[in-house]
Amino acid sequence: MWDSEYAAQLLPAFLPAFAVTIGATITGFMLAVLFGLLFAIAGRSAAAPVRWASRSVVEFIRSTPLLVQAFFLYYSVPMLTPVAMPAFATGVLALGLHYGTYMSEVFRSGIDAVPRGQWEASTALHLSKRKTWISVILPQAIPPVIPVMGNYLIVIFKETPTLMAITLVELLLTAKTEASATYRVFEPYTIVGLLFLAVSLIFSLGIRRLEKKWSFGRENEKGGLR
Amino acid sequence: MITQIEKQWYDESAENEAGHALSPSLRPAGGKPIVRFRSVRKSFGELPVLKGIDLDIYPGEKIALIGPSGSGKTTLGRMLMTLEEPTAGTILIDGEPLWAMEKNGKPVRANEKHLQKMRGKVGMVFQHFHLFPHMSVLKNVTLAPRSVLKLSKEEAEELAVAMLRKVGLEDKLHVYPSQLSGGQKQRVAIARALVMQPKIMVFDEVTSALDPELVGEVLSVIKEIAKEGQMAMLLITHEMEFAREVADRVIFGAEGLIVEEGKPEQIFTNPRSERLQAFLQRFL
Amino acid sequence: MRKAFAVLVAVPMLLASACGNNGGDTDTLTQAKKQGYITVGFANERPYAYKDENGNLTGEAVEIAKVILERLGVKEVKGELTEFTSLIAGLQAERFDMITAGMFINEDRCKAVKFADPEYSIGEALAVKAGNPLGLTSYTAIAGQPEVKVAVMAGAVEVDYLKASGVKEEQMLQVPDQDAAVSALQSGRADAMTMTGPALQSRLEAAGDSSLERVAEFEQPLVEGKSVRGYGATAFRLSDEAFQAAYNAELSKMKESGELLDILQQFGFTEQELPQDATAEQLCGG
Amino acid sequence: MNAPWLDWLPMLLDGTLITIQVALLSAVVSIVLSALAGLGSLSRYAVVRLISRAYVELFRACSLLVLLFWVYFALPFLQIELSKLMAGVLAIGLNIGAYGAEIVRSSVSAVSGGQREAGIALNLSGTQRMLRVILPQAAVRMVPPFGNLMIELLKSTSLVYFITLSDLTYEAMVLRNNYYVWTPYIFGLLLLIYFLISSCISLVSRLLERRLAVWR
Repeated sequence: MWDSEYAAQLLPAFLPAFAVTIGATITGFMLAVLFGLLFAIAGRSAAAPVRWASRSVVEFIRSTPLLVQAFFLYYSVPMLTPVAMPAFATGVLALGLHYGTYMSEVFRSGIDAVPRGQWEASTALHLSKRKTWISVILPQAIPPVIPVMGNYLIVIFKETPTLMAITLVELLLTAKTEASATYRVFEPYTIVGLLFLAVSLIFSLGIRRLEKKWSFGRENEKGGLR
Repeated sequence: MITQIEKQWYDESAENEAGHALSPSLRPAGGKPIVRFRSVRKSFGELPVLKGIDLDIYPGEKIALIGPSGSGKTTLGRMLMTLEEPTAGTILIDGEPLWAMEKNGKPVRANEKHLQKMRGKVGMVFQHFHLFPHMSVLKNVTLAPRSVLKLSKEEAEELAVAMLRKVGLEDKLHVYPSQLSGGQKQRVAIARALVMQPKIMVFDEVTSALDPELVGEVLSVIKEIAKEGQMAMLLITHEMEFAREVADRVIFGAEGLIVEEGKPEQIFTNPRSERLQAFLQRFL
Repeated sequence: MRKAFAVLVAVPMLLASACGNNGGDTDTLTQAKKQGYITVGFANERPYAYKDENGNLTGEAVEIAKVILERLGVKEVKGELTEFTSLIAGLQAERFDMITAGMFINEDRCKAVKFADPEYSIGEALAVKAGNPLGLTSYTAIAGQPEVKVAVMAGAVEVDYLKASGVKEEQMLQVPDQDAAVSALQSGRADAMTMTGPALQSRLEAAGDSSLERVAEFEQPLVEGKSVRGYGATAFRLSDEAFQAAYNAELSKMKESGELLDILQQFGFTEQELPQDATAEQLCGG
Repeated sequence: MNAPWLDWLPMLLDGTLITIQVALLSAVVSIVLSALAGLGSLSRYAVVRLISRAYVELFRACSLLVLLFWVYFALPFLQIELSKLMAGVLAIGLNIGAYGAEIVRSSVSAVSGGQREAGIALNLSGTQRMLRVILPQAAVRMVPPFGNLMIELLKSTSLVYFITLSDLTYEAMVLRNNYYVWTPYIFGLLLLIYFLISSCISLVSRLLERRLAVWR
């Protein structure tokens, strides 16, 4: 049932695919942070229509599956517009948009945690809206939520296999192609399963330690219990 | 870690020889104490909170336990209510050990079943009430009689309504705790504990969390109950006037030890130790 | 499967159903006759085996199988939708009892399944942007232009033919289904797409896109010097000789009576696509 | 030039029914597992706590799609061959159950220690304290995050497309095969249907929370 010699042969085939998975994870994560910030800031903008639009886009994207969003971006957009991005670009865009909505919630809680006074102080110093955000609000809002953002890095990593539906040759698709070529299914899927498990566990342990170190640090700053 | 069970806990007659002899005048007319603390010690990690407590409480006796915060007063009450386990020493209720039990002849650490058997004799009212927010006032008071005393719905409600009338809240039966004032909540908590007819009731600083103007209504309820007599009461409080008026005996504790003990008159008018004098300075 | 969606509730039921249908060694055909139905694996590929607009299972391989099975005493055919690359694994795991997907016969597959005689024989086809700007008329032409990308169905025989013609892995955009191939060509992600003749024809008609065009004078790829004309057939488990023999008998009757051609023509095949008298054994390199 | 919406409805409806069936079955499995592992991680017995913690850590760390593939394609090699529906329900149930267990654990431990102590003071037994005092209050806290989790569950049912279970997503792909030119509209409609079902879930969750929190 388990043939380790065959399993060993598989590893070299998985290496490039693993690189694609990691590449998609990191790029997707960065896009998610970007979109998250945009959604969070738009969600607080003075103009009501902007606020309303951003909130309903976030609500819609959060309530629909990543897989169907990927299909839409990869197969429908080229039929509606001249734009036809390759699988990797479409995939990371789908991840970025989908998890950007989750990031915007994380940033919103971080921004809400910044005391009211900071806004008033910035207005008192008549800093521009942009300056207020960049040098006053965000530097205080983001650090505390970094551990939570780290969790989403793992979540995105675990969601990358969904992108094989739009022909992104990542880990799981490589295992599937391998399995269909040799009719030996057990080894490829078990290896990929263990790989995902190991990376997620290691990542989450790292983040938990970061969380403890970080919260401990912040306690000293503010003295009282977090 | 089996609490360190002293050899002589079987020996009923052993006198309380730890330091402050119990002057006969203080001991009520005969009868065995319903609660005995025998060199009880408690420390949280390295921090010693109680450094050897010897205390007897007699049936129906009203004891006021006063002293600076951090003196271990609340810990004493919580140990009686099985919420904290002593690090050393023994607590006896009706002559039976609370935190130890006998298993084929040998003293061994009490299990949940034994604790459950003993707890029925003890009641407690908390500083922060801890009413069940998702139950109406009536249900708060009838829950234990029905689930623990296995009373029928009617019997439990009858008892509950009577008790709630005693604390002046019979018109709030179907109200949720979130709609009551602090004073009303505490009175419901008292009714809830009383309805189980414990032999001794611990009042753990029950007025400290209340706004000043609500303290009176709670204290008058406790005075009422004290007058009825049969239930022993351990009143952990900072209300000196109230203690003086209600208590049969006042115990002053500090840094985990009983420093002085005596009749309210003697404790409040001519305290012997400077520690107590300094303490009373701040209140009177 | 859609009709009988029995709602199984709670974990114990899950465990109970986990024993799966290991099926005794009785012959699959006799078992199918007893049950009154047989389950076939298909991959949703026009015109071989697919669900039409109102969800009915049809297609060249399915219709032929229905006729033969009817004559063998099996009234009903149920379809088990499976991705093309998992059809053989599914058959072996007894998720279904035969493959009616117009699957090409080749040596590798003969080791895993027992093919009936072929129902049709067709060549490959290629579609490109209108006017064939890159002059792609064969697989070797694709190999000649390394930056050209060709969309091909993952796990299909065309992948092997492309490799045999010198096309490198990076040039191939392996897609999960026919529509993904059309989309790849339309969106310019691929410069060409390759499928079997009838499949390509039906996809181009469905897409109705004048900017796409079928390469008229397409040279069939050569593998070890032989033209790689493909032969599609129904497949059985290796243990089902009796079933295969009975199936072949009925199939050859249909060839003589011309019934086979009628069905094929309904799905866009022509006389050239008839299997003549090729047999599974020959094609398996027996 | 308008799309033949009506022709698509029968198949999309069939797909929706399968999606809802998978979602409901997975929801049952995930809720049972959440309760077991959630309460288990708080139990007095170290062994129970260990098993619950291990289940939560393991199934939160693995990728659902990889788990689904493993359950459907690799398990038969261990003589456990599940149908598409069962494989989907099992994988989704196990994965979502792990997240649910975290919600249960955090909601129960958020109920103030004072409530537990008040229960002890009234001599209620451990089970009585849990059932009558702690759980009713924790339940209200659980509803909103569980509502979101059920939306995550609905979204993950779309992954059964990969094992060709003809749910809403797969039926849409079959439709695309028959109406290729209308692909954008089909996927747009698909997104809309998922959005509608999600909105129903969050509506039910809000109603449930209001009903449970009448005492607040």
